[in-house]
Amino acid sequence: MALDIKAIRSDFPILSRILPNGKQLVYFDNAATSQKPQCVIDAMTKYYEQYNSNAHRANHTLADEATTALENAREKISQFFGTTPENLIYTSGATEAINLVSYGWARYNLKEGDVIVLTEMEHHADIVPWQELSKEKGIEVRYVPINNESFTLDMDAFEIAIEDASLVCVTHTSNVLGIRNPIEQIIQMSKEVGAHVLLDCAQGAPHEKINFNNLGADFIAISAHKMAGPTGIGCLLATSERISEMGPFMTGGSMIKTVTTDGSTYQNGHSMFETGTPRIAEAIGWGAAVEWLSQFEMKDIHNHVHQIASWTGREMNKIPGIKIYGDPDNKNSSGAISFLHETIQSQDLAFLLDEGGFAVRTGHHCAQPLMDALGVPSTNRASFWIYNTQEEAESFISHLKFVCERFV
Amino acid sequence: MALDIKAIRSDFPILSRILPNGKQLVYFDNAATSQKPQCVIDAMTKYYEQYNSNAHRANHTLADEATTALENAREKISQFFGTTPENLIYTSGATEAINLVSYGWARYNLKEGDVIVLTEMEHHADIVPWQELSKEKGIEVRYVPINNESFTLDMDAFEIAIEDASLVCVTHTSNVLGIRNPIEQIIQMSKEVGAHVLLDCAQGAPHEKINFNNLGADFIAISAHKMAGPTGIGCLLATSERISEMGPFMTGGSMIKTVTTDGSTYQNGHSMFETGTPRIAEAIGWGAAVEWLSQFEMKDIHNHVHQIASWTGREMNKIPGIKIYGDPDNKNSSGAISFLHETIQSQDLAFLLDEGGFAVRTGHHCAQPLMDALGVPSTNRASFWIYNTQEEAESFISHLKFVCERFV
Amino acid sequence: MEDASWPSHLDSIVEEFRDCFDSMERYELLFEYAKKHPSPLPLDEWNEENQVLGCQSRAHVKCSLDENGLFLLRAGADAQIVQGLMAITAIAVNGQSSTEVSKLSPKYVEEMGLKSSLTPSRANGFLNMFKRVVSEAEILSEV
Amino acid sequence: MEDASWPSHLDSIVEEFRDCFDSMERYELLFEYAKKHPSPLPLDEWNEENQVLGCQSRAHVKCSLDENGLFLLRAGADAQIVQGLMAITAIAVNGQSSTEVSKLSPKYVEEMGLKSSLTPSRANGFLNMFKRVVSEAEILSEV
Ligand SMILES: Cc1ncc(COP(=O)(O)O)c(C=O)c1O
Ligand SMILES: Cc1ncc(COP(=O)(O)O)c(C=O)c1O
Repeated sequence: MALDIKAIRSDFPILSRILPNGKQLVYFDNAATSQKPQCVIDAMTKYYEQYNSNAHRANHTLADEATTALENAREKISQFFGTTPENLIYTSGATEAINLVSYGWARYNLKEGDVIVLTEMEHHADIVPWQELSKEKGIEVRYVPINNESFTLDMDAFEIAIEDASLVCVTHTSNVLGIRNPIEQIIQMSKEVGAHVLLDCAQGAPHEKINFNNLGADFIAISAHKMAGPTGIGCLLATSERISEMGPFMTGGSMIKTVTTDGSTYQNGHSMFETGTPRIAEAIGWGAAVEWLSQFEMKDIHNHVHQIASWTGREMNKIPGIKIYGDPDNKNSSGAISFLHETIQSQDLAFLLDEGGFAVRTGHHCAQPLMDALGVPSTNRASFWIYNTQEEAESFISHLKFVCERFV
Repeated sequence: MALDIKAIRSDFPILSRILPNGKQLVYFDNAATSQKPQCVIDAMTKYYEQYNSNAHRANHTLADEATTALENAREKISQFFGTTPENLIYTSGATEAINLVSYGWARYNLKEGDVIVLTEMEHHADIVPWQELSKEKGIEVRYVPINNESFTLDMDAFEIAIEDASLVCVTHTSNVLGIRNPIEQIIQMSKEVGAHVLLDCAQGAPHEKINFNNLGADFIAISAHKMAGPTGIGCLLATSERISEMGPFMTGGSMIKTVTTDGSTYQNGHSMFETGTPRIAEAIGWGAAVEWLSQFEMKDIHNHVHQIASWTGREMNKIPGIKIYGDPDNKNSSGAISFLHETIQSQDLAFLLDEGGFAVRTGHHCAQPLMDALGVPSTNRASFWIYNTQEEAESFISHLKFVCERFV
Repeated sequence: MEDASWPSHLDSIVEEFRDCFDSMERYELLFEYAKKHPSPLPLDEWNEENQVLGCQSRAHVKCSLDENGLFLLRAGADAQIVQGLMAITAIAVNGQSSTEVSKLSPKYVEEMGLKSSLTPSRANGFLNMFKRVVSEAEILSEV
Repeated sequence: MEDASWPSHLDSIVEEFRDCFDSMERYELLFEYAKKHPSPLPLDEWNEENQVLGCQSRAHVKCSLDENGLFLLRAGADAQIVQGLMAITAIAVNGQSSTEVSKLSPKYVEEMGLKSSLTPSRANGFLNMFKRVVSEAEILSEV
């Protein structure tokens, strides 16, 4: 079903922003963070204005309301991801979710000589925690290369790499290339060799319905802020089996059963990993975001983004000097288009686009090993989401053409 | 200077809340979390409505605005705490701040047989991380007892406990008793024996101006949500010397200098400990909160709270059956009053107070070792802040009297 | 009370609560019921097995069949509000068949004007106790 | 330009930028200045020591005194916008006394209509380069 983009845009106050230079904002930096609909902002404001209170052990009305809202959010969010509240652990984002797997699961379950398989297209969040663990415990880390023509994972190399692996950590979708990995196949192949799978769905979740229970991955890391939710929250989805193998990570209040000066006992299940005052407003905001998203089919969002991205990619390819890294025409691509101009340096190009009101990201995108594999220091990246329009893409292309003609 | 409480109250939309039972809210659960003034809520709303963007490596206008706001907040908050941005590490709250000291400093600098000194009145957040470290590294944890008459730390026992200690972790102010510890003396004594000091200022920061550079502590943990700021953010203040001794804790984007498949190098200083997308809205909200608080002298806030608390404590002592744990008449007390009725069970009492519109907390307050020391399973706790009034205290006392007469 | 979802012998109690002048009076009445619990569980029978988790205060529930094969709920809680609710629940279920008990809804609590005891996040734990009673009744009815 | 905080020989350049029709024309002009940098730092002299940190792209600055003991700024950056700004800065400072250079403010950049290059959080790093020039001038003036 076609989305009513005009109505959707009216939910996002920021989209009518006029920049200081007088230009209308065109927001093409969605892979970095998405904008938030009014209902998400309002849900948090309402919490702070009407029932802000610390949650849990609720013996007064406000605490009861806050706790109920917090738990309802967990219910909604876990349901959105095709699982139950027991399998969702709130974190500050995908980065903390991956660190939680590293500290709370791998640290207790992997030993010297075990193998963790990553890919060259991982975000630093899915690389550095494993390098640290590798140093600490003598675990081997392997990187599956990408094919520099198709920008896809080398699945033959993948097959070899996972042979004796304990854990396979793969990004669902590359934040740089927009390439969606064959995660179903990756999970199946990994399971066949007895390896557990962690999917980094920071980029996947805003573009595709993630059904945790159906996918069969052991862990999934997600950030709220890339999918219409607020900053400061995300989650780790984990199977009950893996949760039962986990040990404490951050400790303190709430995650305990008993504390004495002789020692402490901990809550079971996901509660063991959530300590301190919860991210109450953030959880409520994220709950509102998944509710807002639930109005739509993720497929429709994907199709909409794909249309804009594939058109934009094709037009960009016609501009002399522009090279695209990725395959925006691929119907599975998230629509993130990384590109470079052969003579206009990426940062200069970013400035010249910004002058036109176009917000694109520029840099290594926290994926330096991928930059190394591509042989470039950085890229410009335009990325689209539900509220972007064909008209925005057209004005982007015409501005980009203009810049490329004038500044070579 | 006397505060204009009426004007202050008008900054807090929640204070005019009428509860479902028709009663006007009287919020006496400030030690759990404070309410937020409109300007804090507005600052976050404005961020989301006008310039939401991922921060750092800013090459477009929105990212520039968001980054500038984020850094301005860090500047304001660190200044409020008498230190510089380089000495402030954002965390999700005091709990994560203490875990950061445990993982990022103690893990790299303490060894088997080293001694950590805690007190019996610590919050679980300042106990469990040390128990875990103790198990992992064979570190000895000692608990300084409290005097059950005065409810203060046994400083003679403290002196003995710290003799060969490496780290002394003490709460600035007890969340249960309201007792403020002699932190200046504690720091001095600890320094004399060569021990480092971590202060848990979750309760201290809302009641007293914390000047990190003057105090001489090595680490200070703070939560924003207890001092007019939003949920989901707090910080660790750390001296440059201690920061230079720290190693990585959570890893991923932003905290790195270079990442290759062969290994990574990290940022220096506080940047090494902040990874992933920052808590942007939260930092901006907290910045607005300290700006709001800066209108007042913390001394005036303390005096105001002290007046209400000491009056309330004296009146409660007159009610037959009520016993107070703490010393609200002490001019240093934070004003948190823990109490129990000899026959009305604490949870029943909480319900009966809630029926009157009074929000008080009930339970072990994440301080089970203190409960053990006091010989009680839980307490009721009323805690006050800047916007509470003598009238609220009076209506609380009259409702409490009524309940105690009727339900014995 | 047409659509009553509780045993009719509770009607007069529900009525009694509804007629209370205000919530304070209602709680007073509840405290009285707590004192006259028809089948309290004595302290020395409180153990880990019959403890209801998720309650902030201690609460214990023991369900069995009496000599006539009918349901018998014995309960003990240190909070009087919880104990009062359990007393009324005992009045509701004692002497009923397990099958009937397994179908009981906690609607009478709402009708009594004590709805706030039913929100799941309230730490008073009555809802957990109630759920335990119903699920034990289910098990007993299958025997 | 009464209150000018830059050497008067920059006036015509500032004027030239101010007269631009729009920001695109201004950037075009800046690219031209980048190409005709009076004292560029050749690539083979780029090293860690003269690299300016905090820039997203690479940028290098080398300050020294010329044979007359006057200031000489040589700079290289892979971003043309940064290199253009450095070219104009070189025009401003070359041949001045170090003491004068150490007092320079980046106001001319603002006046040229390129204020957005001056926000500290912008990753383009011009501000970092400018600060480095001023602090090296301070050191050189003390020799
Ligand atoms: C003394 C003390 N320390 C630590 C904490 C933990 O703070 P947070 O839950 O915000 O991490 C609290 C608050 O609950 C506290 O009162
Ligand atoms: C693929 C991928 N993984 C992980 C992350 C880290 O997410 P966050 O910064 O929200 O923790 C990001 C986003 O920056 C990402 O794109």
